[in-house]
Amino acid sequence: MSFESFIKVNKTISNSYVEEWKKQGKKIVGYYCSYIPEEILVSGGILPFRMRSVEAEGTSRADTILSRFNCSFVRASLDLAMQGKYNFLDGLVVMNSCDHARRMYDIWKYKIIGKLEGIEENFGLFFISLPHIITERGYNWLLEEFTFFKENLEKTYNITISEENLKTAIKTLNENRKLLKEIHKFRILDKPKLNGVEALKLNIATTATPKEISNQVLSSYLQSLKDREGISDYRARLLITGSLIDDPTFLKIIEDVGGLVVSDLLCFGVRNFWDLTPETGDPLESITKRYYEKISCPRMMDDHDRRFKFLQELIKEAKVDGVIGTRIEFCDLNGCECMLYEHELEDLNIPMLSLDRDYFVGDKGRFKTRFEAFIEQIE
Amino acid sequence: MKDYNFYIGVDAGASFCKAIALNSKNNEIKANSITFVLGNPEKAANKCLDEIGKKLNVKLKILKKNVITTGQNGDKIRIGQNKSEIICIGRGAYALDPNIRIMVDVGSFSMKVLKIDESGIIKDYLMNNKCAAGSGVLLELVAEGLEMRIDELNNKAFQAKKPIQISSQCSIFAESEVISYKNEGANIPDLVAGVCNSVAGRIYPLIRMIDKETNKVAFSGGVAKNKYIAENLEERLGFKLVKLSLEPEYIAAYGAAIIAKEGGGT
Amino acid sequence: MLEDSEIRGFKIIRVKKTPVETAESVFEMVLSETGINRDNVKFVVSTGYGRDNIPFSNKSMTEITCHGLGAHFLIPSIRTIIDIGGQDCKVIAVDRTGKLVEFAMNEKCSAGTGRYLEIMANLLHISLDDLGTLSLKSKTPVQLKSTCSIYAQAEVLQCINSGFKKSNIAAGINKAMAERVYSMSKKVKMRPDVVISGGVAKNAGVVGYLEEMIGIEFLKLPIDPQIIGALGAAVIAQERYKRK
Amino acid sequence: MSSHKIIPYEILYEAICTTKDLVEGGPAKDELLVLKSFLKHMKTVIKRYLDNADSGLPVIGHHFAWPTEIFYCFDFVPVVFEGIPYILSALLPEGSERFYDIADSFGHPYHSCTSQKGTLGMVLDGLFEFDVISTPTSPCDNTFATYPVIKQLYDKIKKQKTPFIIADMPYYRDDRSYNYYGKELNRVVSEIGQIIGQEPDYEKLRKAIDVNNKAIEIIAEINEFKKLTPCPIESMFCPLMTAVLAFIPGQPERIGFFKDVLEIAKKRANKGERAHEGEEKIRTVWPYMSIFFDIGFCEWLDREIGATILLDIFNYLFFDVIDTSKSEEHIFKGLAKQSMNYPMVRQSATFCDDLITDFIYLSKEYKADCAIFTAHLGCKQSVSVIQLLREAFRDEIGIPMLSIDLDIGDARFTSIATVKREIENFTKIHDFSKK
Repeated sequence: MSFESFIKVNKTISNSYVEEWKKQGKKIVGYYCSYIPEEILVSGGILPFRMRSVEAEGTSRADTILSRFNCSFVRASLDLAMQGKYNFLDGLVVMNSCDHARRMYDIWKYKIIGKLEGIEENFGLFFISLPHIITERGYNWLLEEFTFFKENLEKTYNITISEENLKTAIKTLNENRKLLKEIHKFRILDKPKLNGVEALKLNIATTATPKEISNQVLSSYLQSLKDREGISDYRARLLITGSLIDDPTFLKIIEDVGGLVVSDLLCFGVRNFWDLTPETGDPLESITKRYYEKISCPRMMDDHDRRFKFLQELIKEAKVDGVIGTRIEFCDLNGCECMLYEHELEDLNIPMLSLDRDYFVGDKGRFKTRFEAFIEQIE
Repeated sequence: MKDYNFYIGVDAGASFCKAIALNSKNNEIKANSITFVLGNPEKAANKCLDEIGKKLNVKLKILKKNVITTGQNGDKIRIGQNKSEIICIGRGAYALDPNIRIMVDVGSFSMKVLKIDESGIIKDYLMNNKCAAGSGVLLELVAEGLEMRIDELNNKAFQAKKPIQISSQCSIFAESEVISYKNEGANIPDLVAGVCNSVAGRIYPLIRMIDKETNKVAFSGGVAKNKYIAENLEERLGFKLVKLSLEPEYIAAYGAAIIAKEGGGT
Repeated sequence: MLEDSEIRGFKIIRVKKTPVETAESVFEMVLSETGINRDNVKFVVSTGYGRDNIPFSNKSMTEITCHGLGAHFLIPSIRTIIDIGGQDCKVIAVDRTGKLVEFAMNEKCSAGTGRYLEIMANLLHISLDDLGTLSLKSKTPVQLKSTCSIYAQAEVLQCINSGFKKSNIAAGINKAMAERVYSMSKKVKMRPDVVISGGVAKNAGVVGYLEEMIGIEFLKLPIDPQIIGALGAAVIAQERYKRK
Repeated sequence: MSSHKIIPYEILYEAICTTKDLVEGGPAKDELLVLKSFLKHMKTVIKRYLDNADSGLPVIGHHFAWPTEIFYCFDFVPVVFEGIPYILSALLPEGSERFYDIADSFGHPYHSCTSQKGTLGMVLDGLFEFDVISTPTSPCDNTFATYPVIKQLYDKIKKQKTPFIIADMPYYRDDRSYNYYGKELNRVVSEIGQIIGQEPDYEKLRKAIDVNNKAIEIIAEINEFKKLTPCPIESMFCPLMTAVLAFIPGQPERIGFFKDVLEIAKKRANKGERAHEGEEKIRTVWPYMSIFFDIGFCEWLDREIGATILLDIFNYLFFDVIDTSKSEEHIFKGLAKQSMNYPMVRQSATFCDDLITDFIYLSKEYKADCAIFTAHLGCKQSVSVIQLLREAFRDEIGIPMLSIDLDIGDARFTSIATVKREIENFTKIHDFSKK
């Protein structure tokens, strides 16, 4: 349970904690989107595991199914599954989060489960339909969906999830989020105690390890931060947003040329830990409220204003000099969101660099020049 | 008595024009030739035929009696009838080895995969209409960028110790990725091997999209001359490719010649 | 090389095996041509692709910032620089002091880069310079629809094989190139005066089409447009040294 | 209310008139009959929209996936966002390319669907005036992403806050979802009523639905004729029907057009004829949309290849008529059910099972020889299932599917020459004449 092994989790798909969990005969369920109610899985003794693509070397296997107009992150994750790297999963839960990820339900159903060695017929495949706007009717719908999801888990894995279990899970997850939020406070200091790469690694690790362990590691890490010397030799304070980033390489390019990523609006980051679940009242209702009303992803169609306001607050609080928005090719949601931010931030005289990329970092030199020029622009 | 019945297949591709002559008895190849297209496919075709005429010591007029043209520029040649490349590749492959179920053909700009049944009929095919990534042009660009000849790539790749992963999906960006690695001082064989792997990685999905099971797969077209790519493809597929008894760039021309012989014009 | 805001000398060479080797040799050449002793060089700023690995450089800056400063040094009224390099195409906006305000670079595609023209010139078996001059003779440029370089290459091959005139093909290539650059340039707020730099600036065909599309006549740089980046680096070097 | 300018409709009206003159001035009297009828009815309808906008009726900019009838509780002018760029890409010589480029230069992702990109470009060009923008949360990310952009940038140009009314469509196709969406539709109607200051008139809504009901019946009859060999209806009917569904909801011209087509089909069927001379060699189904950017493409397909487009994703309606004698609640649920099974929405806004089973069923029922899939750059959820579809066609009914990467509304992405070459190649290789 050392910090070293925890921080290493980001480099691989499986990890020692996952192996240990499997050894104990416990279940692991994968998920694609930060709208999945982790509390429900945790309360059933299941390890929620966020799907990543970090070990992928290409998309050759996945390209036998998907088109080249599909997002390279999703293709890479499918490629890993077809390679057997996700064989430790006992189930997968998919949402209508985006057009690429939602098709993983269809593709796992027809091409993976029972078709590939290691993913047998008894593999659990779940779907949650999440409204695209935030209304009271939508809330009630989602509450039903989460209830069905809970019942489905109970049936599939022959478990019972009690109200007490749910309440405990809420506490555990809130603890996790609070720790990450505390750590975030150390990022936005004038002399930040950690950089963006390290923060991302921690955030990733919490999506791939048991929450109790994550809480222990994070709290001792938090203690150690207090004595650390702050970083002062940076050229610009940056905030990163846009399409998913699950690979620190990308942030490393930015930080290697002197940019310091002090905050983010990403789903492996602020968007994932910012909001807490109410610890009173009916637990399923609290969970629904938390996920439905949390700081949203661009898939939420009527919530752009709130997101932009939140972004402005982050920029102010973290004293950000410039914003970097990255858009994975074929991602309409973040593509358009970055486009709007660019125009809106221009009106506020906040510089933004918006750039298109593939999931794979590829030619680092191309990015390096852009980041460095951006820093020179705002320096 | 001298046999004057020749059947000619001309495959005018994007970069090269290939021709093959068969005689009337069996499908024995009597002569072949290859030349650059260089802006005038008709001229290139005539040059090929000239060469064949010289080799066989036959007049051009006689050779031109039974010609089938094919390839990307086949329709620009006014000798004989034009046939689809896919049909010619299928016919050629079936004549060489009737056990082949899948032909993969990778040329300068195109990747094609076709599925052939027991009786030689083409059941299905796939080709890239929108992206050339993975076809020969990538190899050409990379060779140019690394200042070597395209046929040197193969040997270089085999010297690799740890191939570098090339992740750019577009050929031009892949080229710039390669140059940027080169500037960082990467080992050239590792780079070349990485490029070859990425080509094989592009070919592989087409094969598995058209058929999930068969292991009777053969590889043709200019890119097939690169043994490293062929071996990497074998590794991905998990079995050996069927070896053809004819140079890979001649398969379509051979198929066209057979169609000419079978009176395929009509 | 700058001395008291005067250009003392410059040199352009083809890149060698490594950026270090290239930089060393071009540095040596400038020194020997100007007859200046290496020790008298006060400050060196490197820019461009291999900027970080130059052992004799005191500082590195991106070519984007350098282009802005270089162009501003030559013509202070310049607000927009279109720079078309081998793998990249950038549009750079600067303020009254030459400082970088905003920039755009080609992301999704290499069409619109020098490499595009290089590939096309190769196909036509003409030099890059001829591509520009030949194009001026054309009244009816061929229409190249593909936005992808590779497919445009296939299209050009088709044109060649169908017997179109070289001048019309060359003009079609230059026009397509200009269209790509134009569509990218719209991402930046274009303000006059505009100048075009990089190797492509020498191609009168592309420049002409681009001026027509943007509707602004470009200023002519009084010096070889390929050295603007290096000039900007020298400007920074001079400033840095003075500040010290 | 003050009068509105809808310049894209003016452009469209001009384009319709020009095309109409061209087509009617042509030498052949009995050719392009379906197109002629289409242009006649569209001319009337677009003229009406322009007049109504002039007279100050409120303009509702809306998504194609609405049951647009719901707005017919009001007096209003509909502007269907996805329809305009595509119909203009067919009718204008330069298509809608200019508008795509405007949107691109503002930073709109190049791969986003051109149907909405074109409208965004027009908005940025200042060509529109709306009172309300309204959409369901369906069928794709383009909708979720581009609509907010259109709204935000329109607001910025007009310096106002335009009402943006959204109905949430669930992912499933079951009673629970129909009830939910029905209530959403009801909410939308009352919200829009408040904005434009009109009481919903449900009698008018019923009338509009009756018109659509009648059209649904005629379409079913037309589709029966398509089962004949040779098919008596030209391929061009398929994209034209898409346009009629989008542009002419709840109005008599909708019935008028489909009646004309039915009559044409009957006459030809009696004589055992197809729309063109020459043999019907290949019967095709298009599990996605047909091509819009080249109006002559379908004619080429019919004449040069002898291939008929029997059905594309927009031509078979998988829903029933709505009983308008029943309560409003019933009507809204019926509309919910209809629009959740509306073409494209049914096949792409939920799991892919319907897309596959629908087209397998249709291919058998209509005796298709092959399928042609237009892999539209913008449509990520559809291109994700190309291989699943291909395998279903191959393994379940033994017919091949050709898939072509293109943009159905932009001639530049993949040229029509390339599309034609691909199709020619496909038909030569598979040699469907042997069947």
